[in-house]
Amino acid sequence: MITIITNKILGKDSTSSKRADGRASDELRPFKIEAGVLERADGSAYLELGGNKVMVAVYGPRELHIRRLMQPDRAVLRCRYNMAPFSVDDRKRPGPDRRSVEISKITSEALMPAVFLEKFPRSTIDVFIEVLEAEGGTRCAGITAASVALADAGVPMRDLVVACAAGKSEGEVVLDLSEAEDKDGEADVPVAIMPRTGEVTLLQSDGNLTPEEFEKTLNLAIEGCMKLSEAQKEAIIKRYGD
Amino acid sequence: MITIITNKILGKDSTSSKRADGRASDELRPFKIEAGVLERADGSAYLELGGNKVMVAVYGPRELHIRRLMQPDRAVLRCRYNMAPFSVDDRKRPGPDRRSVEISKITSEALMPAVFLEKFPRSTIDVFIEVLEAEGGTRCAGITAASVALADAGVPMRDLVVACAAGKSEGEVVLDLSEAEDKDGEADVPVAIMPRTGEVTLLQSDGNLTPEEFEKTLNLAIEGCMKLSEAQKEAIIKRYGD
Amino acid sequence: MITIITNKILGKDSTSSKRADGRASDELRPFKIEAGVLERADGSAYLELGGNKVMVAVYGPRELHIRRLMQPDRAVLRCRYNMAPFSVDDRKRPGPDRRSVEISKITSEALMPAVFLEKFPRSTIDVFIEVLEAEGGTRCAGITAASVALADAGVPMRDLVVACAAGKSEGEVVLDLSEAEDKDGEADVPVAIMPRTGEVTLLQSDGNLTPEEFEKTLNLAIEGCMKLSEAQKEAIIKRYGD
Amino acid sequence: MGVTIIPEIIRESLNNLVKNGERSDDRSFDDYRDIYLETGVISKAEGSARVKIGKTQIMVGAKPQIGEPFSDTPNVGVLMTNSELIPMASPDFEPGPPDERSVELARVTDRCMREAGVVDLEKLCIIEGKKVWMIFLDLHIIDYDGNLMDAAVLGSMAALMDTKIQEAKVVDDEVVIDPEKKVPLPIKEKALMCTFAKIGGELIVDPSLEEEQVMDARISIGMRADGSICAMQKGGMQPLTKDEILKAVERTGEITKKLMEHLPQNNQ
Amino acid sequence: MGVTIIPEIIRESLNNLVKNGERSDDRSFDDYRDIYLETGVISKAEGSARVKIGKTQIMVGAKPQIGEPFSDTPNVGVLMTNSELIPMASPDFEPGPPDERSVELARVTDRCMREAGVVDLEKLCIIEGKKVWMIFLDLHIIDYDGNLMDAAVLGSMAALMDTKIQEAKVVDDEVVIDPEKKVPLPIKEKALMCTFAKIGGELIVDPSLEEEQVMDARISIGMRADGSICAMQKGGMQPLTKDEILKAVERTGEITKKLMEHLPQNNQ
Amino acid sequence: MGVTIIPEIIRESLNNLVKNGERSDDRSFDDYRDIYLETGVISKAEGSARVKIGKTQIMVGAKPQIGEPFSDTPNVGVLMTNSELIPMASPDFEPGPPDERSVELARVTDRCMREAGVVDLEKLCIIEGKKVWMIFLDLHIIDYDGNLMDAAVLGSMAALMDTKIQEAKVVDDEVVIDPEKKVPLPIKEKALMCTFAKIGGELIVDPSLEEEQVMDARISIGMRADGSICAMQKGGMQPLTKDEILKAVERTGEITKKLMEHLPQNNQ
Repeated sequence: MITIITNKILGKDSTSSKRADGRASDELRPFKIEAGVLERADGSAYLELGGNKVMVAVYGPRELHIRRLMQPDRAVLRCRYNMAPFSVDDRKRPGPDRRSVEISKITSEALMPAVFLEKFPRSTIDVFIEVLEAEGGTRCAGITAASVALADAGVPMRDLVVACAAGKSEGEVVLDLSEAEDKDGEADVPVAIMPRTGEVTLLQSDGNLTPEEFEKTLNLAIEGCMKLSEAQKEAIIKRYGD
Repeated sequence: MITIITNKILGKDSTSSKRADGRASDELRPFKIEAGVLERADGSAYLELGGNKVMVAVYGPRELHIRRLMQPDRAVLRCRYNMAPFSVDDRKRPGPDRRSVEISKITSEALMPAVFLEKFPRSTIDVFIEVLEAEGGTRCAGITAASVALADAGVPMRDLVVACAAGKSEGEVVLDLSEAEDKDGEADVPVAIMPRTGEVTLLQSDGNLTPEEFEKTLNLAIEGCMKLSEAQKEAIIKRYGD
Repeated sequence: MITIITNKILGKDSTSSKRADGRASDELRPFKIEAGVLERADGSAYLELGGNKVMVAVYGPRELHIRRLMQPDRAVLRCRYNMAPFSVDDRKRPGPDRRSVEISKITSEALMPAVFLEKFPRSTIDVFIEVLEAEGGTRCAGITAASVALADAGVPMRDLVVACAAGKSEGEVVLDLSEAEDKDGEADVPVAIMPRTGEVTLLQSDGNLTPEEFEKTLNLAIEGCMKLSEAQKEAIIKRYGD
Repeated sequence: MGVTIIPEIIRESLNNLVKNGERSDDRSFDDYRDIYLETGVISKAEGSARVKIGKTQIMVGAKPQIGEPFSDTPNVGVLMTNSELIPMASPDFEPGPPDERSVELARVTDRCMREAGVVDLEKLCIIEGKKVWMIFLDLHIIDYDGNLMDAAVLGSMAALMDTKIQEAKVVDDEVVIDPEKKVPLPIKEKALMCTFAKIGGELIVDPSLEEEQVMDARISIGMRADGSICAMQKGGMQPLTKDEILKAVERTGEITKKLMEHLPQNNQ
Repeated sequence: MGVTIIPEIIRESLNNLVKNGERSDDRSFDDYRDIYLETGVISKAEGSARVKIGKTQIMVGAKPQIGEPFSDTPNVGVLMTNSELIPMASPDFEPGPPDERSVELARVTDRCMREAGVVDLEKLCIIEGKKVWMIFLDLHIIDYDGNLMDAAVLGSMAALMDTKIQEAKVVDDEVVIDPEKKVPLPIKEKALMCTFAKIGGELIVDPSLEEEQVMDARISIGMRADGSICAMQKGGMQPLTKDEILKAVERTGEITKKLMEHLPQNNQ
Repeated sequence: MGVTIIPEIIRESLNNLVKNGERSDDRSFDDYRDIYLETGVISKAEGSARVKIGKTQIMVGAKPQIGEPFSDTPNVGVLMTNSELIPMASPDFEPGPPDERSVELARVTDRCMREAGVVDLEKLCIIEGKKVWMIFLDLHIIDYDGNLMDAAVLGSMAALMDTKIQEAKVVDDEVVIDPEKKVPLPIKEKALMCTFAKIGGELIVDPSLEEEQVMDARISIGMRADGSICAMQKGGMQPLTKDEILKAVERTGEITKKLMEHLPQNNQ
């Protein structure tokens, strides 16, 4: 019932300059994705990427009780990104802070374009992202896992949104910054795409990049997305057979 | 209109070892119970037990405005246990804390079995317990007073729930721990019963007891309940005549 | 569209003792009032008085969504007095504090008598007062500006409520205390009136005054109100022509 | 907080009574309801009072605490007044943080005490700029039948007069508390509050809840023993004339004198 | 939190099963569901555990922090337990501050650990009256299928046994931390909790969510390895008899012994 | 915050306009609405600006305060950005703590200023590890007609350039402030933001509220005077293509250059 996909064979064709953790500049950290890991949720997924551990539960489409949020012609997609108190070095106080409020908002916008919301007017689809351990790149990890959880819940979608960051560290454009690279790095660009069309559903940039560097970074992030996309699909296939 | 019951004659047959305040091990602190002490409330009661001063108001059965709390087949019984800022040595900040949230919950569960909730579907009965001064044992004092206030409000009940704690202090099982005894004591066991059947509606244990000690403590607490039960009934009789 | 009224000619007939800022005892600080300064609001006004800068927006009469506030026979008039974080020497933390809650309440009561609330049952008129810079006397400045904003919104009114404080500083009864005078002063008496009848809709007194001093202070505050009242009317006339 | 709808017939009846010089409980316009005042009612509070005006009942507790002075008044202690309209007191009060009525009650009480100079706050300074006594005054409204303002000020005044604080000495720049030695809070002035409701064109003192619910306006006047006005607060949805205000001030002088008799003689 | 309405037919069916000595998942009255326990699951937490009892799943993390002791226990460290019924775990849980169920869970777990003396808190004192270790124990409920109490205590016990803290030395009255040297948290006792639901007149251990929803009452008993009772909490809308309580205590002795086998052998 | 329903007919009309190369207010795709910028508007704020883009209006105030640095950057001052979508600005804004739109606005503005290195934060260190200047930047939105992001960054940039802080010296390890001597905040870089809305398949700059309400997606690009990208944030319910993003970056270079002309020439 629980499927595990690892990427031991990924990154093998990269021989460019090494990073602190020995990765090539276009190499993802080791990862695995599992679908259907929780019992109560309508859909769920678990993702590990480097030191990140992210659990996602999906409930819905279900009735929306808060009338003022209701949309007459489509479902509302609500995301809640939350960090467990023990997920970071210094214990995080429970409850939403400004960072998690912003990430919840952009996560919701990143997933929305792929979901057939118009099929479920006046209802809600709730995505709960719990970061159990954080090591850089949790917002992308959350989005990637959330797509799998949405699929696991049987929510009809145009595509499986997938997210990955690229950035600039020690003067070089690199894929999937680790926590250490992000902290000392020059820039971080989280990107989410719908892989079928390549369209971008999440894009942020934090740090300084020339337009040329930005283009390179964006391209690299999209490459990373494409790799993770394969693993997403395998996780779903393993869960439901083909 | 206001009745005062004291227990000067209680505890007279106890000659066992003395405690810091001179009580026998099975002796309650001095207490008094009054019914009908407030004007606006539908029912009310005031209880002093040692240094504890507890006021209770009951409103209801009345309309419940919060739809999601409504029960189609019975009334909801809501309790709010609250300490006045001046009731303790170090001023308590106003508003609920975790302790009062838990006590409110178990107080509500302690009273519910005795109330004919099924007679008032879709409505609420609200019990407001205000600790004006605290000296150990306020949760039991609150429950005991709340029953009298419910009766004063004319709420139909199977029985008058009554509560009392026993515990272990300086190696001995004793009744109704004072604040000082509770602080240095080995265990505290608050108990509420319905005296007609002896059934237990509240039970907590905090501290270490062998199963034998626990049984002795439980029995002693129930004895204490029975003594207080008489005073409850007298308070109501004095208020309404017989 | 935006009209500016200044009081350069006011206070000219006062030759009594000078104050720290050179004003006569019955002299207002320089002021200007503008109507119709915001685009989105149904009505708005801007007022400067000495170092005070106050902006007011009015929305309504509009539908009231909070059922329990609804009045079957009249509109509700809700005021929110708020200070911008940068309006005072030490940055003010955003959000309501006890002072602004009280001022919001009495501002609402000061304006209500003048508004034909009974014409708009079950609806709300919302008055938002933002203190952009504070230099003593902001509650009166807010009320004076709010009346102009209500008129600008076309809310039907019996009269234009106007407010001004007088007080006691260095033993003398003076009009319109500045921040410095208020801080070291002996008393401050904010007053709002409906100028047509002279009736008082807001009255507070803070400090010690003999009954005689109080009467003198009240009279002086009412005089100040009458001066400001002229400027209110001119602001509205300039906005809408006559 | 719910909105209480008063039937028009009650409004009319109370207005007519007043127009005929009467009140529903047979009081004259300048009469308070029965006043009950007891101090020292809470042993754990350094000062306390239970006050009843008619069926309105408030418990007041004073608790001192050592803290830092405000930076602009480094040698002055602090008086903090807080009020809770707890849901016990009325079917209309709800649990939660203080609402605007509760905030107004606490702030008017606080201003009345502070501006009158009731407590000699300079004597509460322990180390200038660093340590002062802060007195927390908590108003716990347990039965609400109108005129909370006057009851709150009366109870606060009595609780402050009842308050004893520990002697704090400074030894080597450290504060040393002697829990055995307690001294009365330094009381410098006495002040009380007198509230009028405007009904049927008249001002009547100490409005009951019923009267408050139909009143056009309210005026509360804080007055010191020496007859000076230390606080004032108008309330309600209708205006008052200047004459009404000045007459209320005048009447307050007489009424407050009688009200003062309810206070304990002195604080020892 | 929404109110879940249980059809009368399910209630009746589960009651009848128990009356016939059966349960819907074929367990005996004293059987736990499958238990899965893994420690060290969160690298960034100094101690952690993932516990499953049947389909109920909790992540527990322990994080030490240096802080001030409580003034009445100046030479004793602090254990703080917090619980979050996050909306991931159940369609009935909602975002927001902990509700009363969550508070009860945290407080009962906390009492059970503290009163049993699981952690030798005196060894967590660094400088008397000034610096002690505070251990924050966070219960993250991610899948809710009944009996959170026993899962919370089991997971907490395991997480505490898994916890390593840095060595803190005092040099010239300053605390110096050696991040390289980590020592296990001083574990003095072992305690677990055993919860019974009353259904059909019987007490059955480890109620599933379905059973919890129809139970009349609940009793949770915390017990140390030496058989002494360190915590107890009754819940639910119906009473228990004294006999039922005493029998539950008796059965807890046996059941806890077996439950203890799930704990790691020792904390190294 | 309420949900505003836009009639389908408006959506269609605005889309068709853009498809024909037009906008409802006759601007070209790369045109801003009229921009008004004034600094020094609040005397009590150490730096302030009033900015209008069309009918959108924001007041920005900067207030310095001495505080402790973050433990991981002990020799660096702090810039804190806060935003309030006060109900004055729009019938859709409600009182209360900042909602997600407000938080996003503050955080994007903050990142744009911080990552661009607008303020030389190292010069704001007073005593390493102990005392630094913290600059509180407060965005007070008073009239909302679309494109808050660009207005917020423009106003923030201007307010920071307007800011003067007191000279802080260290004498005997104590911070001494000279309230007479004020020095301009050390400004190292200039950065602005340029926001595009995607409507009718095209990207148009500086969307009005009307345009925002019908847009498919939004992209905001922060750029320094040297043309480097310091911040970016996509928004909206629809995706963007890579080409659209890269073209937006290209156009931002040109547009920002013109936008920079609105800033004061130098700060002091």
